Amino acid sequence: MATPLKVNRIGLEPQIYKGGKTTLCAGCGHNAISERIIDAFYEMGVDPSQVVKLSGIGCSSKSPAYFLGSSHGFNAVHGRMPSVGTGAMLANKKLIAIGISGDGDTGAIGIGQFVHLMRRNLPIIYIIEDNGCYGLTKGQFSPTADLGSRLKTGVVNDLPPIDTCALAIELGATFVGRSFSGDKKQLLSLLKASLSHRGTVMLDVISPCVTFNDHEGSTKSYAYAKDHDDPVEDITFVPFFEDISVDYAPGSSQEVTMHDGSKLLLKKLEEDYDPTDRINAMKRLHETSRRGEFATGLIYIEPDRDDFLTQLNVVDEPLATLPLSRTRPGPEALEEIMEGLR
Amino acid sequence: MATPLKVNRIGLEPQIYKGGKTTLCAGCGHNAISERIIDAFYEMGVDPSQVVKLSGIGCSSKSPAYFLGSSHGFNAVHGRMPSVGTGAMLANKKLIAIGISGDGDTGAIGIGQFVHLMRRNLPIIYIIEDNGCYGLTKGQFSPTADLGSRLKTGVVNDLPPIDTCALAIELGATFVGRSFSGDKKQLLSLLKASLSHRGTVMLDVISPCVTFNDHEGSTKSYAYAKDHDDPVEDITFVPFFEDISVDYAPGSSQEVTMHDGSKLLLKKLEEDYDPTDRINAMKRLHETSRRGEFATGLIYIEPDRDDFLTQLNVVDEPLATLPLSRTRPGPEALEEIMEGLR
Amino acid sequence: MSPTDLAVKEQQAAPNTQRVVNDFSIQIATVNGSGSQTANMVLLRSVLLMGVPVSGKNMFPSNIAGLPTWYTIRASKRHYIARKKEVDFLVAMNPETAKEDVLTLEPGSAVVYDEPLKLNTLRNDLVFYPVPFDTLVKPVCPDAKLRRLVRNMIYPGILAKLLGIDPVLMEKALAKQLGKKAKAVVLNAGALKAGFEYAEATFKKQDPYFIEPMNETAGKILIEGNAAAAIGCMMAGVTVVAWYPITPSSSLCESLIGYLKKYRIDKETGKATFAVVQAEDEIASLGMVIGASWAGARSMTATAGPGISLMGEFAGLAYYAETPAVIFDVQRVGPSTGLPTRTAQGDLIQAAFLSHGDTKHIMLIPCSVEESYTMAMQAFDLAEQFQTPIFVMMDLDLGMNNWMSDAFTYPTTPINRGKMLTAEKLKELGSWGRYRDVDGDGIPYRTIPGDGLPAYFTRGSGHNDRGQYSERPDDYVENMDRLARKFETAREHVPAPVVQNNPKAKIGLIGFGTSHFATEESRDQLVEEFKVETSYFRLRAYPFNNQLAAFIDAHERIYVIEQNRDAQMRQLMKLELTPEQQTKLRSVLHYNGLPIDARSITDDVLAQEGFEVAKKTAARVSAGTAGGE
Amino acid sequence: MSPTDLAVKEQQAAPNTQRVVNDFSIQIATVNGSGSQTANMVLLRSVLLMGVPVSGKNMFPSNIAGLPTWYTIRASKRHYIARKKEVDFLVAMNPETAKEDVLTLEPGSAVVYDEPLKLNTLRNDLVFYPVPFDTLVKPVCPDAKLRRLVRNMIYPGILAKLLGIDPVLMEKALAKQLGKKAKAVVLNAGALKAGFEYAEATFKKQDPYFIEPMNETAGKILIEGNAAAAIGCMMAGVTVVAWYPITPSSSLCESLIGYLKKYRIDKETGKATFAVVQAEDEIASLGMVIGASWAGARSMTATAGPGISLMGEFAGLAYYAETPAVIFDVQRVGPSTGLPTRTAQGDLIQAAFLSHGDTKHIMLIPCSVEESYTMAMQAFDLAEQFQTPIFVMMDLDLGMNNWMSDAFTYPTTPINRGKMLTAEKLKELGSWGRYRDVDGDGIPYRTIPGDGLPAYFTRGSGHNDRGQYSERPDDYVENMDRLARKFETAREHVPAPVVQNNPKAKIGLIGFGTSHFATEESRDQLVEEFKVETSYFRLRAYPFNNQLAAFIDAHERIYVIEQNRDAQMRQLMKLELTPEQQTKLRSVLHYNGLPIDARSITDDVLAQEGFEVAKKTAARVSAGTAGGE
Ligand SMILES: Cc1ncc(C[n+]2csc(CCOP(=O)(O)OP(=O)(O)O)c2C)c(N)n1
Ligand SMILES: Cc1ncc(C[n+]2csc(CCOP(=O)(O)OP(=O)(O)O)c2C)c(N)n1
Ligand code: SF4
Ligand code: SF4
Ligand SMILES: [Mg+2]
Ligand SMILES: [Mg+2]
Repeated sequence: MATPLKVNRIGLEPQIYKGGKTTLCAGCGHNAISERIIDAFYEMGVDPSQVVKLSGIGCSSKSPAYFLGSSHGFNAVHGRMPSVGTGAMLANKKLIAIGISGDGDTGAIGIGQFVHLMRRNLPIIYIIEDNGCYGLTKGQFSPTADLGSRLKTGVVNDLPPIDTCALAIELGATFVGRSFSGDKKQLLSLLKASLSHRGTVMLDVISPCVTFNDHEGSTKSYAYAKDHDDPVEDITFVPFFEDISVDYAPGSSQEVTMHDGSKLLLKKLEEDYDPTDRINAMKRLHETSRRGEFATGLIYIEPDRDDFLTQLNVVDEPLATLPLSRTRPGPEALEEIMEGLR
Repeated sequence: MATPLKVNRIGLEPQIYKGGKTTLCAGCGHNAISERIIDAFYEMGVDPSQVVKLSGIGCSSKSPAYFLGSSHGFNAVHGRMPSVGTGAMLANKKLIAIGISGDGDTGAIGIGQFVHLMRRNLPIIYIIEDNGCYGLTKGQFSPTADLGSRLKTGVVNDLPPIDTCALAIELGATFVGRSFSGDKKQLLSLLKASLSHRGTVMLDVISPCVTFNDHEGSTKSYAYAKDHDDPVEDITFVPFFEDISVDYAPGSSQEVTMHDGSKLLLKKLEEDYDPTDRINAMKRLHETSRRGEFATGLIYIEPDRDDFLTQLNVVDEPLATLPLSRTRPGPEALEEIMEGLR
Repeated sequence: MSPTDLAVKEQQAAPNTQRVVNDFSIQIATVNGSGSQTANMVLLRSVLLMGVPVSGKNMFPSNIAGLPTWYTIRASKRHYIARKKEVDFLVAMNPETAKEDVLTLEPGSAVVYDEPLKLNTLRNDLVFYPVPFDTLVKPVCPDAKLRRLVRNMIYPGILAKLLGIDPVLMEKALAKQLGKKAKAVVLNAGALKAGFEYAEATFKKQDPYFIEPMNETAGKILIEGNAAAAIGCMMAGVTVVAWYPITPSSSLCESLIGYLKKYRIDKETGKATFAVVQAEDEIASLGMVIGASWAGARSMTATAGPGISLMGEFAGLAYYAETPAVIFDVQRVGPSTGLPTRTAQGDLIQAAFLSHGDTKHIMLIPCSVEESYTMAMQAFDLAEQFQTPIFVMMDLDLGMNNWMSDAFTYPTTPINRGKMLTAEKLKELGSWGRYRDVDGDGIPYRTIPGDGLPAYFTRGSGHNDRGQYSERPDDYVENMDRLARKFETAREHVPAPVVQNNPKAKIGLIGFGTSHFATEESRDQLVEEFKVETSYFRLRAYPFNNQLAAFIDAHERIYVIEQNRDAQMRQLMKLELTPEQQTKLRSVLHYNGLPIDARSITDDVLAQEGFEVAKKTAARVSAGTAGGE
Repeated sequence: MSPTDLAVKEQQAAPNTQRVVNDFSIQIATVNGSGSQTANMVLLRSVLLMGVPVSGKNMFPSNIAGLPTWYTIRASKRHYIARKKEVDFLVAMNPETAKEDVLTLEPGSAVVYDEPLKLNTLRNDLVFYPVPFDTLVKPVCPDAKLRRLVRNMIYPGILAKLLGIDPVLMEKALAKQLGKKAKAVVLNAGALKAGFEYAEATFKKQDPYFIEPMNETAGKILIEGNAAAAIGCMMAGVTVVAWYPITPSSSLCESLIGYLKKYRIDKETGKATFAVVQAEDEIASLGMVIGASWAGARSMTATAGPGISLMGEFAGLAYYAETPAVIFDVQRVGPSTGLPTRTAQGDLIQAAFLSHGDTKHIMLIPCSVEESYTMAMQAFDLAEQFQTPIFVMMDLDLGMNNWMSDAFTYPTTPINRGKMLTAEKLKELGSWGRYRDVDGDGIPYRTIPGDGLPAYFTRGSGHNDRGQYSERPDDYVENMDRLARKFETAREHVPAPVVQNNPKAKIGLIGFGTSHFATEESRDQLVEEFKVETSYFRLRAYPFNNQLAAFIDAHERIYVIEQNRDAQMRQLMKLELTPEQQTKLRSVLHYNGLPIDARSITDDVLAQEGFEVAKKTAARVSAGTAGGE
């Protein structure tokens, strides 16, 4: 990855992409993710004034305050960020929305809104900072906790985990990935690619909770994540504005062209993997988790399905700022309606 | 199926299993399902005084009033029947719970509770009377409406449907089936088998809404259902109390033994199908729906996973009626606690 | 004078010999899903076309087909459009309820019924007109499948003849009702004709009820409150709508969708200047509305009690984070699922204090279809001016019944988007804080994403006046006190009450919403029948302004008329009035699910005024006994 | 006498020369997640073991680690256990807040601080004790990783020496705190010792504050209200618990789980006589509770404001379908997410009227840990007696702070399961209707699934007295009137108020919940410092019984003391009181998120009584300025 230059392609300094000082625990995986987000938005040259940061409630949901300090943010209520984000995008389709949630915020109270967000293919980057527990309320199990995972208190989880990636694919999300807060390269590539996708991006990022769920016996600890991470491919992202040509031995890699012309070069690892094949993507997820591992990387992508706003066929300008002349029909319209009622 | 005798094995007459007069439209698929439920409970000789009928809100959710009139029923609030049913079963593990929901009640407002019910493997028979629309509020699309399905008003659905069976399997339900209100034999077999399963049974039953969604262009009409029904196997259910031995040519069928000793004989159709293979069950569902058809029959079964009450390790008697002597610790307990606080 | 006397008097006033013209009510008892709705609308509109003031009330069950429905049409030369309790003319089409329907009639009433029901054997103090509908429909409608529906178009024909409605006007009404469906028009016109001719050939007019031409309805429209509100929303420039179907609010969003598709598609591009989303539930609906409003859209949702109860958490967020939102609550009978197809004003307290903590909300309360239209527009302005949720408290009677009204007038003022920060304003202010009260009215300036102005972080947790996270006691208290100040400011900006001070009156009536028309009629009854003079104060919003106190001070006794059990509006008043003022408050409560009627108000007021009339409860139960009422 | 005089007076009362014994407050300012909690508990308990009445208040941020936290320990020979606003002795460990912490101290206060902070340069009217914590901890704790935590155990040692706390007792407190963790005990005992010896060797006592042995705490316990309530729930025989984590209620369910696992596992079978489910959210929690109660279990949930706001729809169902439910609302500061780790009494109106339609609920309001225990038991009885949800309104101060209390006494009565139909009763009644009022108290008899008695269909939609679906106006009205009757019956069955009538008093104070202890102290201040006599009425439940009116009638002016902005309890009272009674009502409001203190009440009452004291707002903001207060 190109290390940040003084200014990016739209002439902004890295500083502008930073946020407030974190109030999360030192070493919290969430902080690492915030840093990657800062890098990605800087490197892609995204205009912060057009970005909206959304979140629910939780340690993870606090993090939007710690990146992109010059963008609008909305820290909503627990588990309901998807609806707020949907409203914001309906109001202004030009916005770039990034939503940060937690595994509790998404998997427990928020699973309903999550399901329906995925169905709609709303243009939004939805990130689950997944630590398998409720950090902010002191470490209870969340619905992504794995079978048999153990809390510090010794309590063992005996409910099957919700695989948010499998769920997202099942429900129709068009860009689904999984990563690990400790994997800088992979996470950054996925984030930059997300910014080139038009539709719902769902990234489940394993993000250990150092305070409540980083111990031996936890399946969401740094140690466990490092040992059980099973990348489905090696990702290189080439943004539309850089024309680097990477070439691999034929057949050894797959190229996916994104909505904005950027390219994803996916180098095959031992096993063949095609992230555009929905059914096999699900299969791979299931098989990997059966082995007690988790597949990471770009799990599934459908680059060109219509997004929600296209389906709704709204005008090109933001609805939020349409002039009254375009939002209030004339007197003749009212008269026509009245005549119909006489 | 043996036609009902005068009395069943516990000496009750068919009459006792009937309910109040339906207030649903003549021809509504839901009424046919109620009839099958009456048959199944009668034929299996279930004691109505131990049954609880639960539902949310909707035409479908009204139907528990129209079967098993001598059982307790709870018509709760929209989309929240799973939690009420969970509470009831926690209170009294001896009860037999049957929950009736609709595709709106489950797929829209209720999808969150549905997801978590499936995870817990609570012993309950959960039936979705699926007509792809909101009948009671006059026919708007529900989340199970298929892509491209058309309303009478001409409106076309452009959101992908939620496949409640795939979702249930993905989330851990242990008995998942799909049927059609018009297929008496298959539906009855599934219902009777459900009564022999200990764990969450999820049945999605296509149940056309004759008033709002039975027209040409609807993919949930009687006509469409008849033409696009693709059974995965031919089911014969042999209850534990009948020892009929059915034999098929070896390899031509699969036998599944249920929790209570009853047997499911699954005769193979053209394609091989093994309902105990989770990954392939999902695959089959996806492939069939891709063809615009829907797979019916017993889609997935895991006969012996611990149910929720077993996991919770509650006493064998109903918690609801435990004597105070067992629910109020003695004075020495309180004293011990107090001493710890001094 | 006691109500028994009264009843007698009324009866004498209408002996079979004496004509009752343009002042009676017709009740049609049918089965829902049998297409009677069209027939009733044709009847209703034909009376309107006769120039006679008219209103229609639909009492329908909470299912889709097969259960009893009653439709009441009231003709009133005096423009009374509230429900009339007594039925003068019954059309009995439903075997299930026919007996009870007939037995609860006042002596002297008339009954058109389906011959096989043999209702004439039930009483001898009524006028009966038996009609063999099945025989009549056959020749008219060869296609047997359609007969069930066409059959119902016969009774309007019968009534046209019996009541003297011009059949030509009735055909006009039919055409209007069915619009382009040519085939249907022909079929149904045939049925009308068959009915008319059968009555002509068979019946000798024995009842006293007549519709005679008047000139009182020129230019008037017939519309449901939900459609009226929808028009208002469109004219307010709504851009984002998120909703979840629920009776009785669904038709608000559904008619809005219809209007938007017709009038809000850009000519050039063919693209929509609006986005409507059928959300997964009410929580998501309000979440979308909040997100959209926060990002600068004019956004709304519509629901009923159960939806309101689910919106609590988000409503509190909008109050505290200060995002606009317009929420229509088309009230139905609670608690819980209650009676989904019956009317009530029972969500007032819940809406006013929706959410935990010290949360308070503004409510607008339209009484008519015209106010449904105008207040819809005001709601969007107020939501943006005060950056807070606005609850528009309608009810099923207003939203789903057809009301006669003057045509709506086109808005003369532009919309008010409230305190949106601009570059100039920013320069003028020097520095900007999202929650800073620079004008002393408690209302801060806001920016929206994408406007290039300073961004801020919106949150439902504690914040200082710059919107930064804060747990400091002083920041919290200052912010909460400002919010209270903002709410005070609202008093003088919400729609003012409409007051009719009667110098002769010792008694003041306070009504709101759909109680209005019954209240006006009751005032006439009180003065004309009992010489009881009243003043009238019609509330239109919460919080109240100072006129309320003034009105109460000017009268000895105040009757607060409400359609709920717990006198909710009176309770809200108690919170603000002086003890002296409170001593004057009394309640008139009507909560059986049927629209309130003038006679119930009159009897109740009289009873409390010490007139010798039956006890209130009695009155209530009597209002109750007839399920078909 | 003005508060300035007062301040001066206080100061003179405590010149550095004169000893202040067992009557002062210590504030420890640290960073959360640094293990200071253990150190503070050791200090707190050691004072208790000295026989001195003590209380502790934790002011912590809404995150997990790294932000400022303040812990206040108050020793009071007069048994005052409310928060004391003024800090007498500060332990400054947090660089971030040290400056502000020191600057807001009263002259004459003492400060133990981390030497590098050089706080002594800030003021010269305080007593400073610098301590080189880092140097001291090294030898005590070789393992560098543990130092951060052990370090904090040094200041209790320092204070033991400076205040005269018996180090042996402090070690005992430490052992109690750490329980079996032998290694930890040794390490921390070392730290205590190091602190004690350093103080002994280094400091000359210059401040006036001393802890001297008393005999006032024999047998007393230290417990959080949430744990106390949990014990009550277990003793009430709770069988089904469904919850969703939320501050400040989580520890109620978590301690309950601990107790149940210890005391409610069947000896023989090793199986549980309870089921606890961590649900997916609060809606599901209440749904499970309703389902379980309906099926006959004693069931409960616990939550805070945001959860209450989500429970509206289900609460209305339980009210109307009449299923028991016990709901603990451990209140925190709203609206919305508000200040999750600060205390308030702001959910009263929301809970009382939770849900649309004419819904009303019963609330119990414990003031102490002991009442948290007893009312938890009463809540289950009342929920089953009245077949309706019972809201137990606690708050963060009560639920999460450690309170000194007498040991709890074992329940002497069996539980009351209310009107459960039995075969005998059925025979006696002849026929049974689920919603029939056979006893005239509005309370019907119920059956439960599996009991073999007549089944019924439970629904949130309209029903008659047999539980059958009904849209009939008369059925609806009769049922609603019965529900109102049932609510009236509740008045005399909920916990009665505790009244202290003072014949000499013209003024009556009404308080509830955690305002109780501050109120009692304030009464002493009022009479001792200002000769203002007061009576005291402590509310314990809603709806109110007739004693409320009697108390108000007996006094000239009534001050309703609440920890919310909108005077919510006073508003609830207004709804029921006569105008005459209302004229007497005044409010004392404290809502900055910190537990209410006696001085704030005293000043406020005095101001309203016309004494020359600073304006209320001023008082409030002063209560505000120190985030560390
Ligand atoms: C309605 C509601 N219920 C409960 C809570 C309490 N709460 C705050 S954060 C949280 C869970 C957070 O878990 P997760 O989303 O995984 O975030 P994490 O802290 O682990 O990053 C809960 C239950 C709340 N704020 N609102
Ligand atoms: C909280 C709430 N929102 C909305 C409604 C209105 N409502 C009643 S039934 C229903 C949908 C029913 O659809 P489905 O579950 O598919 O049942 P069907 O009538 O199609 O059998 C809705 C939206 C309600 N009763 N409660
Ligand atoms: S508690 Fe866990 S999740 Fe929360 S900030 Fe600390 S480490 Fe991160
Ligand atoms: S409306 Fe549809 S779903 Fe409802 S009862 Fe009629 S046919 Fe069945
Ligand atoms: Mg988490
Ligand atoms: Mg449906």
